[in-house]
Amino acid sequence: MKTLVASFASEARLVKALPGLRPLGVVETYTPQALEDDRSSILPLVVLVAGLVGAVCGFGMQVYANMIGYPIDIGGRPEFSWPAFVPIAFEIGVLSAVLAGFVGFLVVNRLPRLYDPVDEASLMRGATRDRWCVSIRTEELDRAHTLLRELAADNVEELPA
Amino acid sequence: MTPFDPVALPGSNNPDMTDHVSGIALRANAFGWWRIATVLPAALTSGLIGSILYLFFAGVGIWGIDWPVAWGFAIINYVWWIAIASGGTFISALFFLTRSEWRNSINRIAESMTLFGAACAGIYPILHLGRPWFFYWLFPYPNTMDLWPQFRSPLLWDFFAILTYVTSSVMFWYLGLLPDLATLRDRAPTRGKQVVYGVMALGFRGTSSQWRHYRVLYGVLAAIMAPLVCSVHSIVGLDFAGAATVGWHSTMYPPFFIFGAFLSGFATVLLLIIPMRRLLRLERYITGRHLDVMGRLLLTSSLFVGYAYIMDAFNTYYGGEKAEITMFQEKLFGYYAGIYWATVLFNVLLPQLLWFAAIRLNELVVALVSIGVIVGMWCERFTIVVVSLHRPRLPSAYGLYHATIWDWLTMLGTVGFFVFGILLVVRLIPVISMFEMREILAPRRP
Amino acid sequence: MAAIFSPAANLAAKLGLIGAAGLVLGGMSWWWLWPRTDYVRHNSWFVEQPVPFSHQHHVAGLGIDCRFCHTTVETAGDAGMPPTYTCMTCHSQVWTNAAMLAPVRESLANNTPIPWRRVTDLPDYVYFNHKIHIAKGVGCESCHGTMQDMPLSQKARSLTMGFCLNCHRDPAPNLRPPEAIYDTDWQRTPDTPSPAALAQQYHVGGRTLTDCSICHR
Amino acid sequence: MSPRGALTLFTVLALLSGCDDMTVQPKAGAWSPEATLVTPPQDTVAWGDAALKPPPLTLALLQRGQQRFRIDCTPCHSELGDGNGMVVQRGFPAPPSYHIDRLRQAPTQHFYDVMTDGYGAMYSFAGRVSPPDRWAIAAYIRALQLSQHPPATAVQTSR
Repeated sequence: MKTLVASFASEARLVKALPGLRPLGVVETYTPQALEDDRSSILPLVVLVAGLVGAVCGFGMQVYANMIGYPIDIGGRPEFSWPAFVPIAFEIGVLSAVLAGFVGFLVVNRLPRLYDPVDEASLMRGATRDRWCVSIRTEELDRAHTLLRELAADNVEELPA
Repeated sequence: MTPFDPVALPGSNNPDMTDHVSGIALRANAFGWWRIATVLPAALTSGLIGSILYLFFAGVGIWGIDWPVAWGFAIINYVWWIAIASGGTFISALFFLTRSEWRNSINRIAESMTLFGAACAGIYPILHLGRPWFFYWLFPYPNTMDLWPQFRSPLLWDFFAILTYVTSSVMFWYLGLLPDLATLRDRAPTRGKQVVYGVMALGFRGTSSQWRHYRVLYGVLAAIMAPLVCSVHSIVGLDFAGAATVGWHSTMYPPFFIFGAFLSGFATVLLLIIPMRRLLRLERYITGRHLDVMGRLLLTSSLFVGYAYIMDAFNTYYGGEKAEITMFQEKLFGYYAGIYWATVLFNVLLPQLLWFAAIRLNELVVALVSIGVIVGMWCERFTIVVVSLHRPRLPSAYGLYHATIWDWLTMLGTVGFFVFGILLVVRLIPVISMFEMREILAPRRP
Repeated sequence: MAAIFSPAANLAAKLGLIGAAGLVLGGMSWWWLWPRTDYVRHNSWFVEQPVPFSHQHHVAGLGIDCRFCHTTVETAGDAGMPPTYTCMTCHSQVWTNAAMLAPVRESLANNTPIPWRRVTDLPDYVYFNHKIHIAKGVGCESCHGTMQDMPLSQKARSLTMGFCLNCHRDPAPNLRPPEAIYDTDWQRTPDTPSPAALAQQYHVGGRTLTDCSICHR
Repeated sequence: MSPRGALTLFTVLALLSGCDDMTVQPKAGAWSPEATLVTPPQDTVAWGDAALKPPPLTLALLQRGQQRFRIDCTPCHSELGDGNGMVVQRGFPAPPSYHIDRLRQAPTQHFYDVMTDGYGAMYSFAGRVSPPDRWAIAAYIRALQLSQHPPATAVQTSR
């Protein structure tokens, strides 16, 4: 098993090369901009659920506090004065949604991951500027080299084993 | 420079933009002007710390507040700052949702402004508490007193709103920063910077999975931030409207406050981008188009605010309540009338200059108008807080308010802190969101 | 060019995150637990007193009623700290040469009070009235604990606001028949009126007991 | 001052200021020295301390007397009034029993006066027992005496 890192000069070339590279092994792209990607993400669902749970818990907390925890007459308002509980329920819902979204992002991407073997390739330094990089983990090293040359990769780097 | 400039001048390209913007943050030595510019803000920030220390030692009696005006500079400045902060979120979140391309080059500035504006705002209500060290009593934690905060009060809603807003703004800002931090990590010239930016970037490498989740999450958070910022400033309005005080008890307050937030936020963003595009050589990415759009927005929000002022007067006289009319006359002609008319002049009349395209593109005039608006918004908060309180319903309770040296020190201190924070942002992180600019510079075409 | 971080950095980052989460959780637990500890509440602390007065000896040993010394407990807000004169009612004849009692004799001779230190102290922003609690059937023990077992006085209850509220929200279980209020050994017996009956007898209960101004005036 | 120094000072002051939490306020409590050192002016009597005429004899008065007697008197005089209370058993000089002829024949006023002024080794109880309670205790002492020395007629009646 060897890992190759190759860079392309443009997004178009990388996208064109990907179908050919995939059969070689595990392929991952590293790009300065997001590639077109039709796959969906679970994060909106996480955010929605966390927001709803947070809002319901926030509302429940206020109901508990005012009806069971310490019922007290404030300006003659009823104990279950639900319209007054809405703003805080909303704010707590938003807070949990945002936090869940951020934590969820870290979890689904297994971040923080400060070190990754591909970092050993100096090509990767350009992946956040203008190089469209791809890493290929494959058994068929020679075929990969040939294929990359055919697909007009700018540079190819072999990672030390 | 014309209103029809593209959002990035022709000839711009991604590598140049990345090198230029990251180069600013990665400079070995600060700009000469940067060193000079930090002196006064640093001094003012020290003044802020000093005045807070003295406040902790001596209590809120060092301020000018007393009966009947018990909400003085602390609340004025709080509302003023939180309005400025809100303006930044409008630009970064609301205009993200409308897919306005011009927002990509100024949203980092706007969000940073939000962060430091909210930080300045957040200081005040806590200091305003008689015993600031017990501010955590606002939080519903399982305490030995078996007590709960008063959930029916807009003031507590405000605590939650600010807490959520500050946290969400930090998250949104940091999330938006991740790809740029990765760029800085990969371009950092020294080991120290590599490690610091590397840790902050959390290992973002632009893999397909990272980008996929990232784009979705960024959109979702923007969609959450937009209503959040409206709720925050509505609740600030409710802090006032919830009280049966003359002049405050009005359903118009929440939208009125949001109009004000638009106005002061846009003005502050303009005030920041005008010198920045010159000093940091960003004319290529912050163009006439940006100035034009921001000028139009400033003018529009000024008209909104003007409408609110007219409705304020109309409601008072149409409603016909004696105490309201007395207070309003006092606003127009009384002891603090100068501040009211300054409000009208700076917030409504002065921005009318922006009807003219030539003026919208004149950086000096726009900067002056922006400063005028920021001052005018402060005057508006002063009028709302002080004038209403100094003429309560009972004539026996009439009184005046004067700020003390500590009020001024604290206020100027937060201004210094804000500028200091923005200067730090300029020095340490990319002032332009590079990964979003790439979308404009190399649009994805088939 | 080598990578910026070594593989160990990933472990360090994970440990850092776990550590931060632990710190937050630990901080929260500490915040919850710490104010409830006996240490913070000074529960079961012995307070250094000028004379090591033993409630155990005087109450359990001699059978002296609480009201012999704390004379105003039924008639005033404070229970009444006995003047030296009260001590000397007996100690003018008993243990007259005890070194332990020298401060008492000095106090009487010089007409200066004995500087007793408070054991059961409420914050100054709390209004507490012994008279009403006695009149409504709350026994001494409910707040002071088993004084008859204490060779040296110590605080027996947390006396947090939560402690006060716990009873003010539902006073009935803590009420006693009038004759049992000072009874140090009292136990509820089958003949004792039910808590509800006692509450009715004393006219105790209702939401006003938890009004802020009941205790903070 | 360096920024770090300022931050430290700020933190320390902020934490210290948390100590001032209003649990101790500069006001006089019931037993602060200022309050206890007040001595009444000469020739004055504390409120409610003026001598009273004996109240009418009722069951309520006797019950009140019994209650107060058991609080203030039994340590020495014992519940029976025989002068062999717990404190006496621990070495206090024994007071005379109530059931001797001298005290049976003494006027009720005598007991009141002894409580007010003290007698022999007995200290004054004026500060502890209010005048109405003194009368109640005196009435109860009379009842005690009666219980140990009932007239023959009463014994007969009760049969």
